[in-house]
Amino acid sequence: MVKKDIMEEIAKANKSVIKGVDKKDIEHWATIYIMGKAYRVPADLTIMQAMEYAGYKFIRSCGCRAGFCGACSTIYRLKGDYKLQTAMACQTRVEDGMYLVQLPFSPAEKPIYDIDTVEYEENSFLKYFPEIARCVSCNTCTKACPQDLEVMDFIQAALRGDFKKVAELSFDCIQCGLCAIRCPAEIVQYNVAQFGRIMYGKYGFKENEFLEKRVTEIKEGKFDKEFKRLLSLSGNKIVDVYKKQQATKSKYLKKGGKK
Amino acid sequence: MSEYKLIGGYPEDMRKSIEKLEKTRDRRVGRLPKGMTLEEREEVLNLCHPDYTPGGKRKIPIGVNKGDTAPTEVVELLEANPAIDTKDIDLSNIDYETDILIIGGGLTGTAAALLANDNGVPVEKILLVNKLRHGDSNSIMAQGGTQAADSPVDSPPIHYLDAIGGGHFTNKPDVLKALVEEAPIALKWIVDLGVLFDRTEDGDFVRLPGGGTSRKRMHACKDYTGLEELRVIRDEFRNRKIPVLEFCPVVELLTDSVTDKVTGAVLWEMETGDYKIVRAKATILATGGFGRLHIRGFPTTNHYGATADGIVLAYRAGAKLKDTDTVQYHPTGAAYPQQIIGLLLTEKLRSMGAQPINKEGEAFVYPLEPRDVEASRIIKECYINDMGVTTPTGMKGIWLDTPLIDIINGPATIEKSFPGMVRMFKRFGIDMIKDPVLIFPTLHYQNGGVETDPEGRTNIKGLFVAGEASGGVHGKNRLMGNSTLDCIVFGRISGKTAASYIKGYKKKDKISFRHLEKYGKLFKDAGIKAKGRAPILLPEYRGKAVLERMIDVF
Amino acid sequence: MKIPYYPGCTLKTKAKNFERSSIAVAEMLGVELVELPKWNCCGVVHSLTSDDLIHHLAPIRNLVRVQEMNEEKLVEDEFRLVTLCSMCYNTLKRSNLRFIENYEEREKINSIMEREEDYKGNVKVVHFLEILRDIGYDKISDKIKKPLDKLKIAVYYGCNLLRPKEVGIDDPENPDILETLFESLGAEVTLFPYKKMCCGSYQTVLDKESVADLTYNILSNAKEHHAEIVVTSCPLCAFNLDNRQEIVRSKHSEFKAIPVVYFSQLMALAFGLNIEICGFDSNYISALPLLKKKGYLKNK
Amino acid sequence: MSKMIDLSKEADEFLKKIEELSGEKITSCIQCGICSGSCPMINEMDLTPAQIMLMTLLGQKEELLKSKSIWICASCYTCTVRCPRELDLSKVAEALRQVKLRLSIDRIDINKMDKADLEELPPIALVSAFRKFTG
Repeated sequence: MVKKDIMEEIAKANKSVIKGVDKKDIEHWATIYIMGKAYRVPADLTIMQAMEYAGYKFIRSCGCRAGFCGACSTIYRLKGDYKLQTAMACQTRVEDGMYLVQLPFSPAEKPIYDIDTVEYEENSFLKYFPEIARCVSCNTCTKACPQDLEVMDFIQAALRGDFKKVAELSFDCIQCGLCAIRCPAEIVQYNVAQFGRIMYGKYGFKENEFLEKRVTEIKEGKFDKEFKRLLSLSGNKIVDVYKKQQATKSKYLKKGGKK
Repeated sequence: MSEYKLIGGYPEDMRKSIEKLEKTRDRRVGRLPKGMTLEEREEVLNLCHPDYTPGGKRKIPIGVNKGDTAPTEVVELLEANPAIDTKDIDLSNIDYETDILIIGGGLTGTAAALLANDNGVPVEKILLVNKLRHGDSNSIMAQGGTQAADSPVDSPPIHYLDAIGGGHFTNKPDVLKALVEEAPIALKWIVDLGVLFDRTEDGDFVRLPGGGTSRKRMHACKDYTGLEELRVIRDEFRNRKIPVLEFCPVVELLTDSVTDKVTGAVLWEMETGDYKIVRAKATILATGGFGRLHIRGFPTTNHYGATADGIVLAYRAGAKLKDTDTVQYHPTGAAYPQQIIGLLLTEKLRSMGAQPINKEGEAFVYPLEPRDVEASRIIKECYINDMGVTTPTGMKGIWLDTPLIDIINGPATIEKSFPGMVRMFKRFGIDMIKDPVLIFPTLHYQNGGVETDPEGRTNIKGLFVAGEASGGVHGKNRLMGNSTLDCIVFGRISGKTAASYIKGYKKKDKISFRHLEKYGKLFKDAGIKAKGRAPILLPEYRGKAVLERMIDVF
Repeated sequence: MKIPYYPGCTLKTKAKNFERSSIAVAEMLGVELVELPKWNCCGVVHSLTSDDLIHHLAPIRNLVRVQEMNEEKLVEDEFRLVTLCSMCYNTLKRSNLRFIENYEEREKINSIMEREEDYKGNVKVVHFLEILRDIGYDKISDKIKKPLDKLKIAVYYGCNLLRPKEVGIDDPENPDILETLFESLGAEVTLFPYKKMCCGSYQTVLDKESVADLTYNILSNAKEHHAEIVVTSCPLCAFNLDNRQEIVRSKHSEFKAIPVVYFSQLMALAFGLNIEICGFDSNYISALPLLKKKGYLKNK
Repeated sequence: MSKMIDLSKEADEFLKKIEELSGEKITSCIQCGICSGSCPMINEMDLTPAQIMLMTLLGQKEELLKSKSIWICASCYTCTVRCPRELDLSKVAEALRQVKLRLSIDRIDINKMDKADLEELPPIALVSAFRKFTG
């Protein structure tokens, strides 16, 4: 009896997240303008939730709903402010007086390269992305980045062929395209960054000896016997082996952790 | 905007609880509650796990798995009418002829396409279709890492045991063996493609433990592991110019009228409403999971399109499902603020020292129990022991003491290892470096799915399934870091299997809706009426008020 | 002495030997060139229209970095910014002068830069050759291990070191800063009437043929006056005079290649620095055969 | 008494525009020809620098914008240093280029550039060329 109540309680607490917000539960309101049209929406929602509350059903401009995929790029202005701001709709709370529109797509062709033959050298960026030489260091890209990345700095690093810096500065890029849309030099920053990261990942490190060795061992069948044994164990026997292995945990997991 | 006063993002009563937690923090460093025995685990699962507690499930009334139980939300989809009316569709007009049709463009589908190409299928004979954009998937949201037993103190058999124990010994042994054995090979593949895993100063991989692992074998890319893996293999996919269709979900499979083989699919162009017919020699289903069904009323970590399409499509075509009764609830979803409820807070936080703490500031559970056990224990603490923290919207949650991570690993570790998480909380006024964050279990993963063999084959010829849509490899519970691994390993394997399958392909099969006729008959025989339509493709979040005033103009 | 140093993109890519040898030479003379912790493209080439402020953001941002370096005590009260590349020098200096003089425009730039600290107009852009002049040629002579007395050197200025007048490091029509430097290193500096004639600059992108014609004229002029090697301070001049000899030779079969190197490379040689630091292996036309013939590489 | 040249309204506007963009008082040119004599690129040019000055003065927009010379000027500032009226011809050439570039008519198509050139050229060549040849 008690147990079933738990699940009901949980479902009740989560209702608004799952089924959409019910008007009668709302105390605080905000007025937002979606493509110029005013909507009164609950003030505690994200832009995405507010648009759904208003009656929009997304096909585009909605992906992971958690800030990872870059689908819900949004640009907006606030009342009385000339500044054009950018946001991910799923990660930004509405504000009263927000004028907004979503950017469903960022048109950009990705250059094609063969990662096995491309040269890992300073001018490689310029070979595939010559337009980066047009960067005027205006920093608009950095200001546009909803992830707060130093976009201009990684484009500048690309210009001087610094793969490591491009990779590090651009790592959190979710490829939403807001920088590329704002860039006066018409650079597609996220493609430049992708190229830089891949090259750095592929050529910036020496082969991992442990991984190489393990792959060889597997191909040579080193673990076949052990697998055969494990797969033949049934019932309690496999449970015992598992317990024994779990008991070794502390020995292998402890070291190196605490400071 | 909100009227209650917030201090560092939290209302006053939650602040008071944080103060209690801060008082106990020093004595908690380096001292963890003991891990549970298998018996204790069993007990708490039965008491509090949504899968084990009564309700929420039904028997599947028709089809291959008739009599098996599954969440009500899933069974409802299996009992639904097809999303299309077959009369609207002209099968004599084929829009795309291809060798391999891949449904779903997450890690699995993308890897499958690359391996199919590597194994001799020309790019123009592959077609990848996506419901949303190529890459919109649960893969891209994976944070914690990818398991692979590559360290000298580890081995694939050790990995095997960890996973089978975590899955309560219900995993399909041969499939699991393939997963762990291929893991280092898959890891090498993505490293060679350019994935930037976290490295130590001397260039070796950083390897972390995860819940239920007995060795450190988690390979992470900060807290953007899935994003990094996906964008790298997708870039390779794009470099090879493999054909891809976006916003074109499959709404029905096509089968040969005699052999029942899967021979293609009907696509629905979401933006134009047009249908497209694909004929394919082999079809790889990589449609992911079902988080957006909000099973048992839980919020979810999943992406917008995670609506169980794959299970529905495959089941109607006669494919056998496995372990559909188990759902993975991730122990640590965000419980506050309201805007991000349900979103994932990676297990890596606990791998690196964060502890679950109750409202009185006390630790009550070993932080790295297998996920289902950890989740159940958190639910118990909130709803049976009444030691949860209540939020202004009436949710209950447990603190995850994140500042411990910096105390244990040195300053700036959180910022460096969890930039995505820090950023997310910062957007809502919370500093997880200084303050704990509130968590509650969230619907995370479809443990079961379409049953496959170690090669990605199903009981239906021409239909291959891999990734979250498949069932068997994780049994009834999946360990952290085994999902991205599953996607990459079985994505690769299914691509390869499909490529060799079409080599022996001689006669041209027909495309038909014969499986729908058969499925329809099952309803009749069982004396039940189909309700609603499936696949649903997208969840519905428009409020009640909006839906009530909607006028159906189309 | 620590001085903020601006490298520029080409010194990190195609002209690494210029940077490496210059830093080493500076060190020998007690000067530490401290690279700006963060820098962007200098904005080359200087934008010449009156209303085009956006192209001055790049140079001004770099000048703000000098202010920051002083605030962060990376240098002590040192507002000079040293460059090696002549083009960066010209661009940074001209923008600087424009915005030092024009307060209103500077405020506009500051407001567009928004997130940056304001540029206060207190930085002075200098070329490394000016630093060398300030150190004094006597002191430079003191460091010589291998006098360059066996070499006949033509010094090439190009445009950006000298023109326009207000940014030139020397008399735009009759410069002698490079001559003096190389004479103090013991070299025989040949007459070179074309030493300040344009090499064609960025036209090399659009029209390599006509740049090759200019290269032919300039280098032939140097050779007529018996030069064996040409020195320069600009990576673009260096590219045009050095790499474009390939086209010159295809057009003029009688033309014999002549090495073109950075002034710092020969300074490093004269100071007896390691041959790797001199970086002769990365010039297009190698100077090594000449240097070997003259006995500079014996002790390797 | 000299005859006044009566410029059409368009020609006058063009002259004013170039004077504004360049910041140079073109009417003060005395047509001495030192600029043409100093120009290192003169062999490649269809209009000499002195002609450019005169034609700008006369507002001959079309001919000027069609000419090769405005693109061939390499901004070497030799004429600038030597002009007896201290006019900066490089600024005039830049203004003329800008008139065209601001209409989105680029001199160079970056997309069509040779990959081998892109690898060989120093970044500084590309940066400056794109500044001068693209808008």
